[in-house]
Amino acid sequence: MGDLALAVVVLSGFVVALVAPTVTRHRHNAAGWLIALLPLALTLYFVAQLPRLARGEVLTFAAPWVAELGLAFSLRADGLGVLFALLISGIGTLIVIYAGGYLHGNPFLGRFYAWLLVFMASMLGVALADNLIVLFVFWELTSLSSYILIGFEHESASARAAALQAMLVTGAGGLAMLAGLLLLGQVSGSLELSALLTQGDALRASPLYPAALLLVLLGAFSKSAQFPFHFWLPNAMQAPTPVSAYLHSATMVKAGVYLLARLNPALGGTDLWLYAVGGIGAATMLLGGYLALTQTDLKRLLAYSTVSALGTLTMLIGLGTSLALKAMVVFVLAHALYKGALFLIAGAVDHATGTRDVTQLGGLARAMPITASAAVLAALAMAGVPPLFGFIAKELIYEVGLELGVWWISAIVASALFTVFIASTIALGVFFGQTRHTPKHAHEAPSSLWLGPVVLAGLSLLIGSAPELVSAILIAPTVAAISGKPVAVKLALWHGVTPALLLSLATVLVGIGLFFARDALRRLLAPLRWSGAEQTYALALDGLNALARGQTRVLQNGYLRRYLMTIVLATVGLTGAVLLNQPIWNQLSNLPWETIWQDARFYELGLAVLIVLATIAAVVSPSRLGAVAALGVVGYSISLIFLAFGAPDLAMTQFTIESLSVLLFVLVFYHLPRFTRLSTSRARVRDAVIAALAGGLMTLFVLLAVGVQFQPSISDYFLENALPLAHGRNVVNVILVDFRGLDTLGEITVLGIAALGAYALLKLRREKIE
Amino acid sequence: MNSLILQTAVRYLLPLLLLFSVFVFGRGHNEPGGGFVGGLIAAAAYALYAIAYDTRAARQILPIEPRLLIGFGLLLALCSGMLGVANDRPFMTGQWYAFALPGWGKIELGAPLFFDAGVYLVVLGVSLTIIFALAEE
Amino acid sequence: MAAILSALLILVGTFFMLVAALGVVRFPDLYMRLHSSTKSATLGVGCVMLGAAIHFNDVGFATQALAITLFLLVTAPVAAHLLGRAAYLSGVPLWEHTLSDELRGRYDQVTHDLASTDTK
Amino acid sequence: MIITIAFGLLSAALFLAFIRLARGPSLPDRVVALDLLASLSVGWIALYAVATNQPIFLDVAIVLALISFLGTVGFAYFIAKGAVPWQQS
Repeated sequence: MGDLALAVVVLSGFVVALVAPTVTRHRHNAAGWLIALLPLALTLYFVAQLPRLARGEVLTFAAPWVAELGLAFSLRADGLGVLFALLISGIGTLIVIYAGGYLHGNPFLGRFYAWLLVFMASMLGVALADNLIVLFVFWELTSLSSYILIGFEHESASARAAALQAMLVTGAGGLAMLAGLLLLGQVSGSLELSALLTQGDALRASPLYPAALLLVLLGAFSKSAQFPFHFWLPNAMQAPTPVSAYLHSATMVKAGVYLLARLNPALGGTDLWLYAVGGIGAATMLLGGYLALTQTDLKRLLAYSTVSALGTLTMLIGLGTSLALKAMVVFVLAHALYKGALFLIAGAVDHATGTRDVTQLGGLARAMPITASAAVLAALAMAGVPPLFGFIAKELIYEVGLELGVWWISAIVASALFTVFIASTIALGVFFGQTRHTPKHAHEAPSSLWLGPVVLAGLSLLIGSAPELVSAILIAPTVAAISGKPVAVKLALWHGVTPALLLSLATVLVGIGLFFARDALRRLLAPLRWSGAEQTYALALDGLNALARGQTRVLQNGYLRRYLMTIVLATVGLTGAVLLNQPIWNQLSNLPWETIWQDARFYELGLAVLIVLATIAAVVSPSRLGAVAALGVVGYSISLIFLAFGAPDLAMTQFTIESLSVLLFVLVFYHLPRFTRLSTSRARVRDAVIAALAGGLMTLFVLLAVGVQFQPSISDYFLENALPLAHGRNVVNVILVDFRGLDTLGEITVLGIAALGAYALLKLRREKIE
Repeated sequence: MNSLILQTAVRYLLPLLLLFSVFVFGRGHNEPGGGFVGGLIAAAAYALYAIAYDTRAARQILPIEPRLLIGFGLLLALCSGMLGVANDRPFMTGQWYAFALPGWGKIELGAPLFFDAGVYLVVLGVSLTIIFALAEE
Repeated sequence: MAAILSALLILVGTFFMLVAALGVVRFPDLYMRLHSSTKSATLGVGCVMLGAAIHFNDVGFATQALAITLFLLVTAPVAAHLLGRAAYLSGVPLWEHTLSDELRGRYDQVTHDLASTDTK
Repeated sequence: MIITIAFGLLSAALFLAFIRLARGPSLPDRVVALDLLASLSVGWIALYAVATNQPIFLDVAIVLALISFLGTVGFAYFIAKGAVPWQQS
């Protein structure tokens, strides 16, 4: 069983989510603080586990479910898992408190908390899952909760469209990822991550590796908004700010990065991994940063910079060197802290002034001192200025860049430039400079709104100035988990004057310079907007709708004849295709044709000819009832043939069915409108061809069936056991009622349903007439 | 149709047909016949009656609503299947009870017969539901 | 003796059936065909059934054969009557050389009463 | 021997009835042909029972004799309803 506590931790979010709406209804104001107790407790639990992890222990929990399929609800918390779990529950606590203030008075706050907790629990599930399928289920749950949270203001059409877009992109990616995970499970022989990670070489060598990798990457890239799937993240800013801060910057969008980090020991190290993950990561890093330059809305600005940060993380994992992995882990933590803080500040500013447009904001420091101080700290961390933790992260990234070569370092420096520009826009632009008129008079946000940013910015400062606090117990086990082997981690604020230090100093200065030339910059870059990815998404969606409309018009056009024709043609096509590549010709030829002719009595042949003639009469007859009469003849002749081959039961049933169907035909035709226009000759030819095809196929079937010999002849079994077992001499009825009773039960149920259906339709028709 | 000759003919034919249909159903286990044919013949009898008189009259001589017949038939078929389960044998295994009837000798009654009766009722119910619905106007 | 009788009966019966079919084909109008189809076919089947009963000389099967003949004797005329009446009322013409049509003008379709004298 | 002749006659009868059904100018003619075919089938079954010495087939004949009546009555009902005024097809 392992640590039951692990399972309780993961599933507690779902339980409390059920309770959240009622709690909010009774204690509206204190709800935020009350519900925040859960994530707080989870954070403390994870912090308490850190020493055990530092010693290399791993927490596990497994509840077997379907052993044959390798399905089990199994969790595993190692360094990487706990780091993310800490991020999720820690920031979760602050977000829940923040949401209490931000959405105060909103009637749907209870539902908001419920879905926020569902998200938190499923995100914990993703971080701690050991079984691939459990990981996938939680993965899809995060997409689902993100869909509902983005579309929280369901009245606004743009929120709904953004939610749908996010859902479709991440959902489709998730589907591809499932295929990839199953392939991995197939190749490695087990669905458990712990087992899978030991099969690295087998996986890398297998022919399925490229396919599995690309499929998994599809899932990871769509979730972590990598190029070309990045467009859904800025649109997801329609969501309330706590959601943007929590899901779309700190935790959910990092699920893809987490997955890549988790699979690195198994899949990493190959050229495909380097170019796909590293390349796409670098491209997203640059694209995100570049697109952020021209944004004026505070949250979209932060969203694009998050895209760029995610690109950096993906690139670092792609590079795969132990330094790069160390840099990645440090940057994950640093980014979560400062980006989370900045988003919350953006929310507070929006809450206080009523606008998020950077060009209309300025000089808010005097009105919102605490928020301003937290903003400055967070912006400095983002820009990578010592003694903030962000500086250490950037230093490491610069060292990785320098180590790898001019191309990588120039890309990193460029994106760092963009980041500094954004940081200064937020810190300097919004809070300093001359104050401008804003829709709502700016006032200091309530305590619940500035608590989050202050804590996060404070942590950034604390860890920055004393990195050894986290390096041993948190960073080291995580890097070990990612690289698959223990790695020594020594973080320090000061490395002496190194090229990385000079570079970062220069970047900060140039970045601030860029800020002061922001208006010129925006005018220059405005025409170079690029939204190709979003257009393709829109095109794909319209194409899908058009396809659906076209297909429905063709297949469901209301004509019964058309449905019948489609069914017959499909059957003939499919079975015909299968039959044609069977050796049917020699099967047919070695049928005992001579014996068939010998014992065929002339009156049976007479009947056969009668059937053919009657069918022709039925087809040719101008009046519908004439055709019914001809069909009657066919029915009677077939019944006689049944009799001639010794099946009295069947003959009896067929005769009765024949008469009843004649009666039904008569009654139906009595109600049907007079067909003024009989079908055109072209239609009759087409119908004749279709009928001939179907008839030919059926004849082929019958002939082939005659040829098939059932080795252990079932009929002997029935013949022998009819009397002793089932006390009946009429084997046909015994089979129907006793041996194959279940089938008959099914058949009569179907009959019953069909009758009810017919009755309902007829009743409906009569009401329409009255 | 208000043809007197047909109505008198049907008044005698109906009991004959019903008797014959139960007879065909009854011996279904050993000679040709069974629930399905029996049900159809009974349905034909009632249809004939509905044509000779009208559906309202036909509904009167039928003890219960045809749709309920379907329900009863299915229920009967299911219960006869459950008999097997009652004797902790798999579902649908035939259970046979032999007992002697004074004057007729030993006869055997079994679950499959009830199942067959269920089939009889369902087939009758199905045919009549559709025929009466069609012939209603 | 019995075998010969049953064979004879079967042959006669089949012959009458053939006559019935011939009549149905050859007769000029519907109403004559009804005669041939009903009477001659029933007679044919009756004979064959009798032949079969004798052939099997078993009481049970004899009653069955008899029952079939009885059923046919009951249902065939009623069917013929219905068909003829429906055809006449829906206007199927008689043979042009028909000598007399006693029903014309005496049956009021609406009130369904049959007058004994010509009402028109 | 007798049976073969009988079947020969019967098959001929079947075809003649079919000719009327195919040619029959009006619907009632076709119904007459169908009714005749039903009776001929009863004869056919009896003949077949005798030919194969299987009296069990007579049950089928009873069913057919009773039920074929329904088909003819159904058609007559339809024609009587005036739904199909006599048409020279």
